[in-house]
Amino acid sequence: MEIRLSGFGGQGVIRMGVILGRAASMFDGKNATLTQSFGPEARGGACSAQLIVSESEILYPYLTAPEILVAMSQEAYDKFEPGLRKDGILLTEQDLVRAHLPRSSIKAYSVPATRIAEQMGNRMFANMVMLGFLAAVTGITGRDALHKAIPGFVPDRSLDKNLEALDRGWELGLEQRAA
Amino acid sequence: MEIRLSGFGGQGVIRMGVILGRAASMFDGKNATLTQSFGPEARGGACSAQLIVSESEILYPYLTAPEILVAMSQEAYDKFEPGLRKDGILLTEQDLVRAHLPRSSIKAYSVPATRIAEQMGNRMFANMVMLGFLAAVTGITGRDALHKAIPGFVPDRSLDKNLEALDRGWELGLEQRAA
Amino acid sequence: MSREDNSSWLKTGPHYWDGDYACAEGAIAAGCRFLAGYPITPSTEVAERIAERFPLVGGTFIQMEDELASMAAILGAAWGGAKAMTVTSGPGFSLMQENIGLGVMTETPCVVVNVQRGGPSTGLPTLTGQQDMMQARWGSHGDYEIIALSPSSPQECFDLTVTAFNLSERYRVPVMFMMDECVGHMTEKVVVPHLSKIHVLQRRWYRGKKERYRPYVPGKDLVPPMVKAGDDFRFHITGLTHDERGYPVINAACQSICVTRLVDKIKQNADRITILDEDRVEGAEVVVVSYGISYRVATRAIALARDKGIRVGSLRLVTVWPFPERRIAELADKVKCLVMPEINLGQVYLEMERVACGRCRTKLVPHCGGWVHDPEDILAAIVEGAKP
Amino acid sequence: MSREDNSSWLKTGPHYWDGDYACAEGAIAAGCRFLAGYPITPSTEVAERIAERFPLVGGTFIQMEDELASMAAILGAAWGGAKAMTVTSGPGFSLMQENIGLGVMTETPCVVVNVQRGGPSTGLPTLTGQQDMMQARWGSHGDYEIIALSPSSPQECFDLTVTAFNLSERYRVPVMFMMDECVGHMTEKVVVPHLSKIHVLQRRWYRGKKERYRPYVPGKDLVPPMVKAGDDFRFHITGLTHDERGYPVINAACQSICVTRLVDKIKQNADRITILDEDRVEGAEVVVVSYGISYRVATRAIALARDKGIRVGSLRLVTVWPFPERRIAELADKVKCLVMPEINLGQVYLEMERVACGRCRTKLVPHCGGWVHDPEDILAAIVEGAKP
Amino acid sequence: MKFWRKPLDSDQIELPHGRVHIIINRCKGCGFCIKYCPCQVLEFAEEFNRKGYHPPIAVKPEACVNCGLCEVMCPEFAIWVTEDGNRGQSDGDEEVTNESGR
Amino acid sequence: MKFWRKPLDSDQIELPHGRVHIIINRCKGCGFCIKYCPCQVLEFAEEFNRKGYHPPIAVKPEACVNCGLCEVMCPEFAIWVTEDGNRGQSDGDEEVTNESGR
Amino acid sequence: MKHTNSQADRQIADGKHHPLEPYLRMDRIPHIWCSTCGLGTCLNSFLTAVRNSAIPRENIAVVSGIGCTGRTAGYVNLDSFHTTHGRAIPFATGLKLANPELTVVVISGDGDLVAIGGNHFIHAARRNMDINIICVNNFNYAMTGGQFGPTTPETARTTTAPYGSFEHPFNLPFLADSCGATYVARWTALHVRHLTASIGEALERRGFSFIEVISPCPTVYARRNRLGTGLDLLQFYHDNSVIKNGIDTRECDIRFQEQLIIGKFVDEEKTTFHDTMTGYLKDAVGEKYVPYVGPMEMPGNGD
Amino acid sequence: MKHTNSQADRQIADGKHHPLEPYLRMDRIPHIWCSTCGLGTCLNSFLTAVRNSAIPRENIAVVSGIGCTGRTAGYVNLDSFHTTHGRAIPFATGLKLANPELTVVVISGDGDLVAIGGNHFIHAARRNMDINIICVNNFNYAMTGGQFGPTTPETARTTTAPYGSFEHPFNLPFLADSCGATYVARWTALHVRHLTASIGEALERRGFSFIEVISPCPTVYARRNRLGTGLDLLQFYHDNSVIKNGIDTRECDIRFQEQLIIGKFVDEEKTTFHDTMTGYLKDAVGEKYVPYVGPMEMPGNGD
Ligand SMILES: Cc1ncc(C[n+]2csc(CCOP(=O)(O)OP(=O)(O)O)c2C)c(N)n1
Ligand SMILES: Cc1ncc(C[n+]2csc(CCOP(=O)(O)OP(=O)(O)O)c2C)c(N)n1
Ligand code: SF4
Ligand code: SF4
Ligand code: SF4
Ligand code: SF4
Ligand code: SF4
Ligand code: SF4
Ligand SMILES: [Mg+2]
Ligand SMILES: [Mg+2]
Repeated sequence: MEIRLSGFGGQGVIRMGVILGRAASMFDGKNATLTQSFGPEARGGACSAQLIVSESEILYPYLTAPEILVAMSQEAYDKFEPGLRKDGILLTEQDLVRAHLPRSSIKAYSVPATRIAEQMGNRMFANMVMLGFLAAVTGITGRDALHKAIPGFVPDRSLDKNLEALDRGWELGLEQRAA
Repeated sequence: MEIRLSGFGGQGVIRMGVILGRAASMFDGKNATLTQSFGPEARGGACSAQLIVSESEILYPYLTAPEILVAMSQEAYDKFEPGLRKDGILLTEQDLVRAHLPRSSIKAYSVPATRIAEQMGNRMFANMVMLGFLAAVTGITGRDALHKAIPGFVPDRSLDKNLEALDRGWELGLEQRAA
Repeated sequence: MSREDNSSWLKTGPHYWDGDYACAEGAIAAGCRFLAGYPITPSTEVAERIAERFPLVGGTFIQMEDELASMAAILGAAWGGAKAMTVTSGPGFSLMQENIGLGVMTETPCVVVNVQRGGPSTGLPTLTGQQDMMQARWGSHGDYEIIALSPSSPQECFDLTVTAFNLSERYRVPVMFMMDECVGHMTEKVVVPHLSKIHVLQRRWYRGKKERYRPYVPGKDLVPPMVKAGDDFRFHITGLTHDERGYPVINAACQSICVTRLVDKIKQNADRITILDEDRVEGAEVVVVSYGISYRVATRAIALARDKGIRVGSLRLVTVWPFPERRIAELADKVKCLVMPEINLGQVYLEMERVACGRCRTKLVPHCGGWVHDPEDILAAIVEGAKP
Repeated sequence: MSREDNSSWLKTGPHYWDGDYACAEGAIAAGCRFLAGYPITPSTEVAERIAERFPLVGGTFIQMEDELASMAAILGAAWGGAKAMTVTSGPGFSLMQENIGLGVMTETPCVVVNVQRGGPSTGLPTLTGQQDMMQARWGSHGDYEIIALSPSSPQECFDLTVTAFNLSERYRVPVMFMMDECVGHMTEKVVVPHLSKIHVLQRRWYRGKKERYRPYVPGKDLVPPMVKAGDDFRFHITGLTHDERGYPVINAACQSICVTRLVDKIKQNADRITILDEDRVEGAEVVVVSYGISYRVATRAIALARDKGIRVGSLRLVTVWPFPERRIAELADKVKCLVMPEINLGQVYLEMERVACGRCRTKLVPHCGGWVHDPEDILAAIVEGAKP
Repeated sequence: MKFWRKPLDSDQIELPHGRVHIIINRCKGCGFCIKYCPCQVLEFAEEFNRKGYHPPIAVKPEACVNCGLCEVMCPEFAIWVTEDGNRGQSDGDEEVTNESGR
Repeated sequence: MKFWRKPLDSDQIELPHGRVHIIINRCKGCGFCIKYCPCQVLEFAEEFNRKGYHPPIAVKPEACVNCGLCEVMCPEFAIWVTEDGNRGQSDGDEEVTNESGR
Repeated sequence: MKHTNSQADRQIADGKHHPLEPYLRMDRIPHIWCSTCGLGTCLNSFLTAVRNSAIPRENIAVVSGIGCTGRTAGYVNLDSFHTTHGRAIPFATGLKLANPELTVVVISGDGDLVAIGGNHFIHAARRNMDINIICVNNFNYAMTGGQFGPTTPETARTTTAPYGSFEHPFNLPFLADSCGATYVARWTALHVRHLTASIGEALERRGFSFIEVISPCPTVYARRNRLGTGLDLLQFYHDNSVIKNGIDTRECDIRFQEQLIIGKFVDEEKTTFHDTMTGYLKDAVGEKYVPYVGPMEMPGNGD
Repeated sequence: MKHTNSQADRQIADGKHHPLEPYLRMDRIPHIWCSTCGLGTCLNSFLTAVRNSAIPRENIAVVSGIGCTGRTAGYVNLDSFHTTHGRAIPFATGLKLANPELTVVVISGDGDLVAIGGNHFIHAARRNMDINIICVNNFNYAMTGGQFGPTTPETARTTTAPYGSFEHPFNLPFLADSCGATYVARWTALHVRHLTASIGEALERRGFSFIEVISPCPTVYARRNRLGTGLDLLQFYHDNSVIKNGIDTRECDIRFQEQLIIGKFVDEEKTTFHDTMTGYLKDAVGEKYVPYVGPMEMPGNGD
């Protein structure tokens, strides 16, 4: 399974990847290789994480044909959407990405992650909302594995808020999947 | 003509070589290549200058069989005396070098350069005494050429004293050569 | 990034770590208890991990004012008796070169981690490169030989950091741990073995009589044993050319003895130092020689080539320096072509070409940096190399 | 050391100068009017000479607090419009590497003089070496190509310093002037030609419209013209990977364009840059390839070998980098053996061996440093090389 | 943070003293201009701009005294004032964004 | 500089307070000991030592008060004092030079 | 405001452009700095001072090192140099000496200027090198993700001081003063009026000037220390700054979230390096002295 | 004198040896320093302080950089390190932190410590690193033949300032003070009693100490300035030194052949880097904190 998570620096895109990979590799018994790329050396630049989840050993660590794309920014969307497999799944940040006409074969979701996060008091939680949503609509890993994988990767003092954000995303994902 | 000038740092050994080489190359129309070697990076270590004076182009710049050795210190004497050609000329500083039994084929002079310099008020002039002496006993270059070669290589304010020291050495050399 | 149970100093068990963190944990496992560094992308995470972990495992971390100071400090720490390391990337690596030379000259064990990014100059601070490989070999003035390793996965960042320390202690030489940004920022499962399963070489202390101690009297392997400050040996070390007592002797004869041994202790032990990882090399028509992230990328090209029926082997340089001359020369006699992908414009490749000495073709697959090769480019070189 | 008539800026006529002084005068002749340096044996005399002469010829000399600063300062000065130089030896050269990289990346013309001494580390401060040759090529992080020259006499210290500045202006690259202590401290007659006889290349200023100026739009020769600060171009330069405008672009595509051109402007112009001095190479069975003081020493071995009836040629590398691959490859096809004496344990030799590629034998005559070769050792290699 | 719920494209009234100009899509929503305007001229818009930030809008444009503080404090060069009477139609509207002002 | 014209190997007399020891061939003739001895115990010898310097000799040994200044000022570790009564035969004589004291 | 750089300003007279656009490389805007970061404000203040200044902008050059602050050089529409980490000052020194007509401004971070670049800082101050230093002090190495540095207040948390920093920080005005700096001031990113005036003053005077600007780094410094956004930090500066012009620089220590002493501390006349050099050499060398003739006039006969 | 290092002293009890011989590498004596150079005297003073000290000599390590002064490390019969030019302080820092029991003394030249090494100097002082710096200031770079440096007084001639130096020199005590040095003193090579006592004091106290020693370099500095031999310079120090203990370090400027202010200027208590670190981490990390366990006890199971 090849997944690309993308956005700009500061959105916690890499962290999403780490938590997802960790859940898969430590709590789901799979191999998971996460690679990442940054923009310029400072904040705010484009950034993306690439995750391969596989039952067998992963030697070549890069994506060849990603099945899932999460785009948290316009730049990321514009850059990576064309590379998404034609039967892939696309998740975009509702307020930050204006999607073009989606390819019909692609399953596309527009997620109000930042807005939900702001409602929760801090846009920093947007990545968790997105992560929960992602897991729910793709079934890539269970909510439990994610709950186990998160501690240590967000400040202890905001752990609960993060888990809540994840759950909010998860719920929304389940809804939309059903829809 | 291959000449080695040796002593310890601070005695002006290299300067002797430069003046001699300059006299030969600029005022006697010859080629003169001066090379030098120091001891440790600071003062007081062994140091030597090697001068080749030749009518033709000098490619290989080092001594193969020195004909003249000036030794201003015991260390220099001990190190370089064995390399002196068997028909060579040896000049040692009288107070600073205790010569072994000289090889009979060698022409040896013991020069009280430091003592004369001290009499003149500064042991720094010892090299000039030695240089004058050297030129006188070897005929390697004339006194005039040396007088022309010196300005610029000693502080202007002590130029006269240096020339005087040179002349003192020259006189002594002439005497000893005659003797 | 994880904060699982910090109480035990060795974090035995599986983790999901990136290469930088794994390297830091490898250092801790190797007994490293002193790190001096100065932040630089993309290596900072190693120091950050150490800063968090050292107070829990009895180590001292100091952030120095620059890389010159960092390198000097780890040399001092090594002579104070610690296993010491510093961490940097290209620009900082350049600044460390003078004191790496001091480390070589004084035979000071220590590990220098360079998480390579794209250069020259500030270049591509956040993106990958393998462009400091020749600098690792030749970056300081004067003649010397060095040991350099290059890991290809977070697990190896852990394992080989331990190896780097062991080699450093074994041969008393600063060991260059040449990561690249891709491996440093790649996250995979890393399994930390039980303590008893990790081979850690302790410093080879001098055990003779105090009065007879001379800092640079080597053993048969050309490596002298060490002492540390504070134990009444009253030894002296210097960056000047020195004799067995460690005293400066400024002449060509002493230089010859001093420098020859420094070089020979690596050259003559090269086979013992060299670590190679070979796959289907016997009978291969083409062998891909690679290291670091490029190995991981090459595996895909190799797989594709094998699909095409080409007999391709893989030789991975786990140690890059000293260059495995003997093995490469052997292979040059057997294969049609040696292919080397590097994320640079040909560095280690030059050595491969030299050693192959015309006995087989050699092919460089260069890359300017900032990203990894397209496996197709490596494949093309393999296909080309397999031609008669 | 001489103080002959200081009034005219060019000291046309004969002098008895050592290599260090001649280099300083060569810089003055080349139009260098800014020198930033930090003292170090055995290069200090160059700076000392400059300190005395610059106030008489309209130059600014500043002694900086270290070599890092010196190197940075000459880059700044070059962008201020001056021809600029710095002078150092091994340890200082190591410290300059990071900013040499900045010079390469920003294509800043300047000359870096390294009067080589014995290394590694503090090594042999007062004695000779040729041990920084590979460092000149690979000492900074990242991929780049460089130009390096090596003079063999005080006269050449003068002449080639001018050449070094010209090459630097021509190709917009820091040029490494790799002297050695022997040549630096060798005193011989140096004839300074009349002004009209000295070819000095002026900076190749941008002459187009101001509005259209982009710092890194190269000419056909791959070299962009220059501007300087204060002329209302309002340009930007950076050590980051950059586009034609000089703006940072942090990705592999831009890296490829940027670094490829930096490398190609040297590689593709290599034949134009290369200066070789050949003697009786045609028909030779053995050619001695040498540079710097080692050339002078080799002449004696060659003479002795010719006395023995061996057909020996001499190829002197006046420019050492870029390595003259084409010419060496040609020779490799014709001779039995290429012999290279170096006052190091094999540096430039590695390139020669690589390029010869097994087509003829190659022989290194190494020397650890501190003194020159015994000509007999070179002779022995020639004799050996001449064997069938 | 409280938002001003008037849409971004609402007209602005000409001011007696100063006229504030905002390039909405250049703004990163720091709020410096809003907080330090001595006359409370500005408020956060409820909408996101293209970068995902809430830019300021002039909610009391008539109160602007052309002190210039918003102009010199803005880290993004997204807001400035002209003396009133200046007829430029640059009322915080996207049109002012010049081609590079992405 | 004036020299004391008494040969170097002359005997020294035992002193009431301090006894000065000099290793002649270690000395570089700086004169620090001579100049700063509060009791003018020392003078330059006329002879050169093996290095070519004029070392000090104790010309008024009886005046030494064992203040130790010569000892701590000597850059060459060539001179020191012992309390009188010390029977070491180290009276500035070459014999004291140990094997490395070249 | 005297709009001396009026030609540059012409294009913005229509009010459709921010008045500083002529001073910015608009093709590089927006800059990379984070939301609520103080660096944009510092840049704004600097450019405002440039705009107000009598110095033609083609004579002003900006040199930066590496860091978030170091990116400043890339945004100013002036001759500008983004050098190596820590080496902005010696680069600027060479630039200034090679072209003494230039007004050379170094704008860089606290880490760049006083961690790795500390040596150049003290020596340039000692020499009274005629360059203007604007040091944006955000109490950490921001560009690399927020490590502590020599200005980080004790107890502040950073990635490499996860338990809080325990090193004594520099008192930068005192340090500059002890090295002979002839103009020393400190402001915050809130005090834009003072800062702009101070920069203007520094641009116009001769000699080494040092202006420290305390500036918020919300993303990596403030967040880790739970100090809120840049907006919160400006509020903090507002509540805790005390202007004490001329105070003894010894008194200017900064402690974690305590009082900030700001103001102009030193403003003295002293001959600059360049003037000392030319004056001294004229005296010492006499008639034969030939001063540096400027960048373009290199002797030579070639093409 | 308390002969605490008595074991070392036993061998000289017979009076045939200079009492400091046990503290010297006698197989390297004579040293390379020139006649009438002050460095031998400084070494003598340091070793006398060591001999008088209660610290066992095996616990004292000497670190030098490169220079005439830098050769000191090669002559002391102690653990001693002759490092690279300018890097003695960071080397010493590593040494001290890796083996906190050691008393680490850096003895090096003015050029080594405050030209190329200036950055390390200010940062070590800032951190109150527990090392003792003895800086022999001979007003020039002697080892390389006498160039000017950051301590060369204005107008003094050197090989690279053939017409006289025109740079403002540092006031080193003020510089050290501004960085937080807790012990700052200045003596001359003539003031051996004070110097010895001061070194003794520094050895025994904790924290960063800085002792500047003005010392003659007859060969390359004095000669070029026609100041005579070292003997003449000692006379000059005698005639022109004024002891002003506790004076404001601002007042300690040195001008060419003018009054020399000497004395102990600063002597304050401040927690050292090491103590701050361990104390702070103990508090901040709590029970889990494991302090550095000393050099020998490296974990591991290998041979
Ligand atoms: C030689 C070198 N070392 C380290 C770095 C990495 N680096 C880049 S910026 C920086 C620190 C920036 O801190 P500061 O100067 O305070 O600027 P800020 O980002 O805080 O504005 C560091 C350590 C580098 N680029 N080069
Ligand atoms: C990196 C480097 N730069 C320069 C030198 C050359 N060098 C050796 S000693 C020295 C200066 C010595 O001056 P100082 O520290 O004052 O010591 P002194 O000789 O005066 O006692 C210099 C510049 C060096 N060894 N290494
Ligand atoms: S100019 Fe002043 S009053 Fe007007 S909006 Fe801006 S800050 Fe407010
Ligand atoms: S100051 Fe500028 S960036 Fe900040 S909110 Fe106002 S317009 Fe937007
Ligand atoms: S101990 Fe004192 S009195 Fe005796 S000789 Fe020495 S300096 Fe003079
Ligand atoms: S102080 Fe020492 S070196 Fe100097 S004269 Fe006296 S004994 Fe000789
Ligand atoms: S990381 Fe900090 S200093 Fe850098 S741009 Fe962001 S807020 Fe500003
Ligand atoms: S050169 Fe100067 S400092 Fe060096 S040993 Fe000689 S007198 Fe002493
Ligand atoms: Mg900062
Ligand atoms: Mg000095």
